[in-house]
Amino acid sequence: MTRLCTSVDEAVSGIADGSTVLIGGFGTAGMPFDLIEGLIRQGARDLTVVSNNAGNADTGLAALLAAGQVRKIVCSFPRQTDSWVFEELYRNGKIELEVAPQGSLAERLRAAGAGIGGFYTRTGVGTLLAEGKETREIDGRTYVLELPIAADVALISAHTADTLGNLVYRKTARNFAPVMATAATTTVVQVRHVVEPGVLDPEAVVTPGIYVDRIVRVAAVQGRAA
Amino acid sequence: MTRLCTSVDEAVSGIADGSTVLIGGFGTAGMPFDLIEGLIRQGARDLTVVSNNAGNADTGLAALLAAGQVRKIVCSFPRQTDSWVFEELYRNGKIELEVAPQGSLAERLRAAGAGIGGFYTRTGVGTLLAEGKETREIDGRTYVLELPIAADVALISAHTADTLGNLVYRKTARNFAPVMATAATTTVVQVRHVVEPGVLDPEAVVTPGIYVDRIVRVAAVQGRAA
Amino acid sequence: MSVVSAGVVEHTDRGPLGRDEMARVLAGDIPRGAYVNLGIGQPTTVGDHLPPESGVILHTENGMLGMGPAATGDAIDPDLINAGKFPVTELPGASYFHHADSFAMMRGGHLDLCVLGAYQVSVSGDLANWHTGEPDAIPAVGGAMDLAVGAKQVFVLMSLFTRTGEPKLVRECTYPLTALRCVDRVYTDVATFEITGGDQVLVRETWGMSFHELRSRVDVPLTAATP
Amino acid sequence: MSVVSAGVVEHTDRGPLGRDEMARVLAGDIPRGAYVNLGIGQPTTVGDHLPPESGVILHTENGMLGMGPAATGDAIDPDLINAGKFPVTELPGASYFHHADSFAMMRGGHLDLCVLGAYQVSVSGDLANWHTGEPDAIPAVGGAMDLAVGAKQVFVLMSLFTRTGEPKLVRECTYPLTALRCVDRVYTDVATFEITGGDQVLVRETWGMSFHELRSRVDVPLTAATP
Repeated sequence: MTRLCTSVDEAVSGIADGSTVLIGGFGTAGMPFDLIEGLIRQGARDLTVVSNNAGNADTGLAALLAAGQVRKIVCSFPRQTDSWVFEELYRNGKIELEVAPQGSLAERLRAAGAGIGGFYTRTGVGTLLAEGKETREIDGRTYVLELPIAADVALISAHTADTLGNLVYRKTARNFAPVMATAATTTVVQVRHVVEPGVLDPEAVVTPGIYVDRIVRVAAVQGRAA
Repeated sequence: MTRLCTSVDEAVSGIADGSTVLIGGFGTAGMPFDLIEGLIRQGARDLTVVSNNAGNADTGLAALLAAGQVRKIVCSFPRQTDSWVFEELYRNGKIELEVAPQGSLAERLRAAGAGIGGFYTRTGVGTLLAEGKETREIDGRTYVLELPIAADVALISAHTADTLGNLVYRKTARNFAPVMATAATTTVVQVRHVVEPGVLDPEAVVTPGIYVDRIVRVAAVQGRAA
Repeated sequence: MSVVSAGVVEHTDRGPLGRDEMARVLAGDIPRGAYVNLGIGQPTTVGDHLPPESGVILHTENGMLGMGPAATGDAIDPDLINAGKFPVTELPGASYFHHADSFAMMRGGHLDLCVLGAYQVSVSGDLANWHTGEPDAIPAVGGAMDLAVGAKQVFVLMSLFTRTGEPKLVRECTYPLTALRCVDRVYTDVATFEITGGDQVLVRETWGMSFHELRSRVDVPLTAATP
Repeated sequence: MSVVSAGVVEHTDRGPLGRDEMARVLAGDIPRGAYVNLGIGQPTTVGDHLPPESGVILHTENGMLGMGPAATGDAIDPDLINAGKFPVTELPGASYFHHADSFAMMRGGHLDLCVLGAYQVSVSGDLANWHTGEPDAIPAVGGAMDLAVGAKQVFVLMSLFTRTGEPKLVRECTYPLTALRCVDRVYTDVATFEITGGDQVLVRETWGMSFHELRSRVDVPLTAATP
């Protein structure tokens, strides 16, 4: 059942040290800034974070990294011009990095949510990122076996939720959130708006409430994605 | 590029003998009746049809079976009380049957559309439907390897299309259509309404036009899903 | 009215449950707010015993959460059906999705519970419910295998005996299997069972039959639930 | 202005192409109505040369088809960005989808074309564009590997020589690979190449350099395109 939380701190409560935490967003679009700030206050350490990037500038995921709470990051693109927090930690050996092709990252999250034990993809065949991974010929083509990424917690952002946890997003801020919501034991969502059941168009719900455990409404911040 | 056809016959033209044809619908909901009638007129034979059921009563897929155009059917549930056309063909050895768990059928179609060479699922492990299929232990659980189902043609039904081929569906008539649209070389869609680009809400498009090759508008029929 | 013997609640002063009563007993054990899939046939009737205040949200594998009761009259819409292909309705807060998403939901372990019919259930929770195994039977599995492996809990709803009196709770299934070690509870007309994964099945409650009589009629080691 | 020699169109009366001209040449070869993904960096500029009447529909891997030009002023929306994280706009007929759906579209072979930058391309069409291989480089792949294996055609847009004059069209890539045998065409400042899968690379056109001069500067067997 989906719980509507009255504060960000309530929404992120109980995240244990050593957890695997999925963090939505592509760059800053769809990044759950308020939940990350809550996680920094909450203080869980030794985290493995899965997110497309490794933080931008000094807020959001970058602030979580700076707080020293993250042991390892799994992402596709940690090398952005404003990923200086990550870069310093990485160069000083203070954070582990696993790079995955962006599509394999998304599909591995989906697999975890869909009960798929593993899948064969052509992405990465013959490259450094397939080293140590099993390959296989299927129908004359070579594929690499990728395994699911399941997590303890997903922190994501959506535009509007109803009180049953059904979610809709806004434009490209949708990105990883719907698959991450399916791959975590506990999915926590920050939203701009909360409405009663029946307000969202059932044909247009992107994440059904079954995937959502906690919702918290946050204020809109100028120039920042919800 | 998506082509708006002026007739059902144009929409189903060129389907070759021996083709694998995906036919949308769950029972009669979402079944592309007009396209199937077109396929009967068009006359392609020796078809392999992939559809959830094996036809109901004497229309739609059942009529295609009765016309003797189908060599083999791949489905999850051929045993409905009104699947008499299939039953007679089957008992007389005039049609081949491959039964697949409904979820594996849907996922195999998705895999074909998503470039997945194969995937491991727990569904079917230890049952007749996994016989002859490879199994594997992953993380202490047994999985069976399932392979993609790619097709030459998909015949599906949607509610509204724009002229770029973007589709929305109606209620549970959506069912297999979105995954089938991704798994076929040529996807043909019958729709109730055609609108200009920009009319459909970009957040609510279910099948992006990239998956759609031909659209044809058909009249609504009383008591029958679009 | 109820007699407690060896820990089992025994309702021996009345006959076995009717089909509607069986559905009601099972419905009473569904947790508030659970996401539930009701299999086609008898399991569908469990929905009649889930009032709105239960907060239970019904999933139908043909692509919907928030399914409402059967549709009648003008509410019948050929685009809105359940897994048994009967017209149903939509509740506020419903959502639609395609088949791959619907089965990802099932297979990914997100449904709290599914209710299935059965030909046989074994001591270890193996389920046989899709194929009689007769040579001329047309095999048809639908979503049964996906539900059986995917739902967090699997409740079976069935009569305990066949028409010819054979028990359907067995040491080993003789019918073709749907899934291994997947059943958690079995709700029947004469007793409710809990599959524990051991070599015994727990009896929670009986109707029209004592625990001892039940033991004599079922070729499976039965234990009384501790009260 | 153009000289045809050995089948290659040679524009030797002018210098190599500028970055904008390279993008324009490539854009001119994109078929009408194609679904195209433009990689981050220089490939993005190809979009400036695709007028609405081209009917080309742009995909961005962060979840959108029907992407419009860069957003400016009040049209900037932090929720609407391209793969390079720059604000963009939405065209009529656009659609949004999540990352797994977006990459399923790429990996499933549905995009007609993608345009990527490169460190190196080999005779057989191997692509190296994600990692310099230097020990202290932070590896970052993004969606490059998915695009390279998934798009029906891969066009590379790059300068032919490094700043130190090393050709980037090579017999074997020395940089870490992005994907094997995936590149179809290479658009550079001095020539346009076609990878045929054989042991020769086809030269279609040159700028500021003759076919013979090109041959002497690139350590790869080159053939003239048949006119």
